Amino acid sequence: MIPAPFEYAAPKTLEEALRLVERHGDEAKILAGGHSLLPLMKLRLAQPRYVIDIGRLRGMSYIREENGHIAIGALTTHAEIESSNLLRAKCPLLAETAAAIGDVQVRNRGTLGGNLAHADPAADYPAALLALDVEIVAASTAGARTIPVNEFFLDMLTTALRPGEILSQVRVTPLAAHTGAAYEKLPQPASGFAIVGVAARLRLGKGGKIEDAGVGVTGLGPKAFRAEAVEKALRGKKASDKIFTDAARYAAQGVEPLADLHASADYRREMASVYTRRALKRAFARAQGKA
Amino acid sequence: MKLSGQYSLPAPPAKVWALLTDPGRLAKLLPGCERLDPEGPDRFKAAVKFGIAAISGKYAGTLEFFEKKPPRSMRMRLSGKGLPGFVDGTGQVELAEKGGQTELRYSGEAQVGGMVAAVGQRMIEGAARKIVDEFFAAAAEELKKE
Amino acid sequence: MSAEIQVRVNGKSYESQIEPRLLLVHYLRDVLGLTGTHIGCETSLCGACTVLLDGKTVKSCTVLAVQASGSEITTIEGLSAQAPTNGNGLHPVQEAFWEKHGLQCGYCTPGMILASVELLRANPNPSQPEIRHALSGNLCRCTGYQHIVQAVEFAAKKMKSRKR
Amino acid sequence: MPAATRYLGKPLKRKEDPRLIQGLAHYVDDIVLPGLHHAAILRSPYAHAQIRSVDVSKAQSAPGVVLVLTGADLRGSIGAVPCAAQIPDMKAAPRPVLAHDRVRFVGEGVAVVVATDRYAARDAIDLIEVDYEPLTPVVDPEKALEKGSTVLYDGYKDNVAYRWELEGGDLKAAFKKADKVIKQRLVNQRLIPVAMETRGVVAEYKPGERQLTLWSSTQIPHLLRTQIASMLDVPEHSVRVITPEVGGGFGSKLNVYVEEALLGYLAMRLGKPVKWIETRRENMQGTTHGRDQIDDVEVAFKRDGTILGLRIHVIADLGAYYQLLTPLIPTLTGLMASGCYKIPAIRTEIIGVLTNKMSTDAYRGAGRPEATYLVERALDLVAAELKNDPADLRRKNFPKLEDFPYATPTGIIYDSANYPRSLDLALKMSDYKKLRQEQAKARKQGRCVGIGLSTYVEICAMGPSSAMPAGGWESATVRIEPSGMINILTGASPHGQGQETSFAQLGAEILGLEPDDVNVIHGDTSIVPYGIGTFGSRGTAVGGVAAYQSLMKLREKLAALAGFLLGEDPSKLVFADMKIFSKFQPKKSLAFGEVVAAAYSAKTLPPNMEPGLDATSFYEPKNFTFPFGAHVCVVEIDTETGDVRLIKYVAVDDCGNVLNPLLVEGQVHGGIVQAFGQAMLEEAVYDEQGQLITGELMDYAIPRASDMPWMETGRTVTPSPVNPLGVKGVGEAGTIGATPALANAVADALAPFGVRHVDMPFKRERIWKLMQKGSRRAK
Repeated sequence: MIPAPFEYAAPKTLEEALRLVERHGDEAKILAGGHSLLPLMKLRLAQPRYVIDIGRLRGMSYIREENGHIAIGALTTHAEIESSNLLRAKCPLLAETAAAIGDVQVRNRGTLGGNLAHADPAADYPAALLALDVEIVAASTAGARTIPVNEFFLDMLTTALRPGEILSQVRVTPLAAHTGAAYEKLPQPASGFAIVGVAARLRLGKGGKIEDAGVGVTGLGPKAFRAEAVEKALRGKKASDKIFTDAARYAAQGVEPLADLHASADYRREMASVYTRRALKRAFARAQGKA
Repeated sequence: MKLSGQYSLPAPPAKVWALLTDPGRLAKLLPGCERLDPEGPDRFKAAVKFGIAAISGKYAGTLEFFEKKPPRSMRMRLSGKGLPGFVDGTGQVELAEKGGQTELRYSGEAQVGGMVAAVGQRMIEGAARKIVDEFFAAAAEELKKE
Repeated sequence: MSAEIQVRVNGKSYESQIEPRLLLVHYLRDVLGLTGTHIGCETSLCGACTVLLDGKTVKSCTVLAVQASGSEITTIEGLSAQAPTNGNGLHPVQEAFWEKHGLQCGYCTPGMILASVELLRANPNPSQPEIRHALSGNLCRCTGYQHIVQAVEFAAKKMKSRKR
Repeated sequence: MPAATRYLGKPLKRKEDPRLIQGLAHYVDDIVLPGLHHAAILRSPYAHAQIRSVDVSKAQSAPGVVLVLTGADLRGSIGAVPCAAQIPDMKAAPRPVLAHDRVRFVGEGVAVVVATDRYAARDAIDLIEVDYEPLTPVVDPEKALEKGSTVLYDGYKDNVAYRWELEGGDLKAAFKKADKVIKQRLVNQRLIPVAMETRGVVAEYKPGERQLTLWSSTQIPHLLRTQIASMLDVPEHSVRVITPEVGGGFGSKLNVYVEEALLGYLAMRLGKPVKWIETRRENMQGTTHGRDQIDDVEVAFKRDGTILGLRIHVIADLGAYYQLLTPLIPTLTGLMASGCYKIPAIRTEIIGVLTNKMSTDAYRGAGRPEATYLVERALDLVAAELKNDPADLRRKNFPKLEDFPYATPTGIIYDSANYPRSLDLALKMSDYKKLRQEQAKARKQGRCVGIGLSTYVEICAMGPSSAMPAGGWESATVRIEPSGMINILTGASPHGQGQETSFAQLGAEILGLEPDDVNVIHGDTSIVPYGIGTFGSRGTAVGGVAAYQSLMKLREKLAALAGFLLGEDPSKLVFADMKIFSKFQPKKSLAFGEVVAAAYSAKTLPPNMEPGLDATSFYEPKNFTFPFGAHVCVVEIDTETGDVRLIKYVAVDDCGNVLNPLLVEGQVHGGIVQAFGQAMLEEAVYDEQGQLITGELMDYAIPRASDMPWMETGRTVTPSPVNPLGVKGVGEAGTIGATPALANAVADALAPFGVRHVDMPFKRERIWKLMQKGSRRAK
């Protein structure tokens, strides 16, 4: 498998990259780690005329605390997120989700930004980012804007990034006290992508009351989404196995599940409930300081 | 692959029918359509750029209408091929009037082959649905303008 | 269109003019003649093409050679220079695969060995489930994996005793 | 096997490993020749279509392109793919090297491009325009048999390739006598072999010498040479086939492929060396597939558990064309339908069907896993029906020890066995009784646990020539070089099995040397005497015996010479420690090298002795060998998702005497995991239009390290009386024994849900649906 020919540019600064992206429009594709784009190019399903390699941009790979949130640079690899002490301490869900992606080699190379911009409907990160309600920063020659993650994934392989924009950063709010989160995934046996993946975040108040809940679901439909019906069914309730089971039933509400040779729509829908419950239970245990 | 669905369009069936069978206007509404040239009665040569995001390819093919019963129903046959593979499909479109508007139902079956079929399996149906949705959304817009 | 790259592979520097679309695995194999790195699946699933890029394992079928410019690459041919050997020119992980019959047709072996090297660097004392998990990006159709798992355990022991 | 065991039976490290672990070995794609060109092949995206026209003009003028040829261009220039299987009244289904009028499966070659580099060849493929007229694809083998189905070949009235029957014993009487009959339909799904190295060919033609050399990733260099010579219509001695390192085969490289002939043709036509390396996608589409049978089984039995008869109806999906052994493979299912049981009457009917898919052919076990699967599932169905323990039911139906050699009603003779012994050991190693107790406990807790058992026999050491299309013997030459170093040249060409080591052990043992003194050469038709190949677990059991015979011939000659030089009776000489000495007067001794030197200097030879030390043998086995064993495993199913987890595996195998237990263990492990693949993960899926939708490893799952638990292996030793080494072969045993054990475990786990049988692969959704249905019924 060999990609079709293309013209290649490796800008050294973000500004330079943005100018190139602006100039070439949809004839150009942005290359970060390459683990979403290159497979498509090798299959020749994608044949961009220009490839703009942003992998060499300095200062776009970092995980740091600033202004009360954790900022993650778009070029940060899955492996860096998986092993980040800062994330493990303040937002272990992201580290856990990163560890669920592909395999060691893929995690060493694939980047957060590339993964999100590609918006594969079965990618792992989106579930966690939706559950965490993060913000995504898009840079352009006109400056940067932030996009709430809930408005970021528009459809299959389609995001709210506009032509000329480069995803530059993800901003995560550290988990509040008495909060637990977990990612549970049913992997496709060959590729490891999520048939269903559910990330759940629960904040507990006094007496085990659920004060806040965030549930992100991936793999089920054409885009990852926030399972608001599940969240609604949880908020204000006292946590229990029963409430998790009941709430999890809404995991696929309003979504027309995808179907393929690995899982029918019905099975995906059922598994969305099963995995939502599992994620909720584990998030709850963690919120209580267990597990 | 089987696809079916229904849409409400803001015009009576006669107007919808006129739109659907007018190659000039169709070409503008079909997502990615670069050319739609008549090749005979109810038969058109098409050049279309299909796809979503990074996965897209150019297809050349034909579009044919048959068993036309204006303004109620018709069948169509679509075939196209390009580097990522080929698509061969037939479909049925039915129009019904409802309060001055049109209820359109469609159903169809398509054979998708080549690279797209082998690796894009997970996405094909979603992509097809998306293209159809976009088409009818554009058609609704167009009808509103009239 | 062509691009210029500079890489250090197994301790040796190279400068090449290449097509930007040239895959790293083809660069290593066809341009540099380092054919120990194999191509198995081409979809970054099987791990046969695993090399160390700046010390980390990557699947070289899914990296453009231009992306590797400026980097340090280790392939199976250069592995033994990376660790104290027993005087037989073998890295302890290579020795362990030999000792424990961790290979049959040998095609997946270079990638499997490099993945094991990275595992042992990150986790010098892995449990069997940890080994199986860490090698899940490397497919082997011959061995049934059990002797590979034993080889990694054996290498771990060996590397510990050598450090002492 | 010789009584002394200095090296034989010892777990020696492999001699082939140092090059493999250092990246110094050479597979086909590692071969570079001056002026090397590259070929790429345009393949049909249609399962069934008429080719109206092919336009190569743009491709021809693309940069770097040297030659573009279509099927029409090649018509008449290259013979069709050979099929060695002859079944009476079989329809012909020859595959042309490139399709010229009709394509019959997705992936069939339509045109070839030769360019100066890989990338240019690939680019030019996209510039070829083919006008296809789609035809109705024939995908489902049962529908292919229906009246009115589209027919793949003009001139045939249906898609039946052949009908084959085998009956032994009085089946009518058996079914009449039976207390009960159980019927079950079993699907043995289509698999893709997925050797980690795809196929590849390099061809070079030297016009001066009129020599065509083919480097190919094959299991059968000599057969390939003969067939390629015939396809290209050149004398056999002008073709040389070399198999460099081969990255796995599993039967998929036991064939003659269109690309091998095509590359030979291109090299001759261009006078340039040409390379073609299969992409993984091409490999999934166009290298032979395995299994693909629908088996309807009826088993007749008595209330006490005695099996009386089996009636088997097989629909075998052969694909669109015949490869080398395509039609033959299903018949092995009929031959082995007795399993390791005394079943008085068996009838097997096979319908081979042509469909618009890639050909099926040998895949690890080739017909025997299907047989074992259906017999072992049948036994478990009977056990479940009678509420018998599956182990007891099996024991009841084993032939007695004194029945051996045991003749089955299917017409073959099992050489030697002790089935109860291997079963007992497997039950003991797995603590079977305790497993059953734990299972009962788990079930009470609502957990879904299953225990699976299989006792199997398989047919190896293929085989007597009377039973093999191209002969069943094997050859070996042993050459003792003047320095005393040994070369064993074997006709069997291994690809991972480790014969460079085990044959060296054999040579060292027989001649009293070190294994490092013995070198094994294989896979070059210009160097090695004609051989049949490495498949059917015959490498050691046939190839090894040929080597043994040659070694013994030279040992005899050396003994005669040493006896002459020492003045000692040759029969009293011992070969050990690199010396040849008198058993009773050890001082009468010569260094091995001295005797060898004497044979070459030829100054003092006994009368009538020829100089030199070189012996060739062709070993013809008098029968197959029949390894056997017993496997036990435990699975647990996640009741919410249907996910099946294998949690325990115990395998006891008996492959007769063993040259190197390390190698045997490796074969068993690999075999079990390949069976796990079939049971749990793998299935070649064609959609209704004949598109292969498991066309990459992104969609076709093969087992990973993390899928497997620890496997415990045990061994019993029942030497084969068939050959002097007493060996039986072990390449396929794991796969044959494990598939039914895993299937039986899953059926056992699902029994509380009212499930009697479930077809492989045990994908989560399939299991989950059955559990849903079962729970609803229970409510």
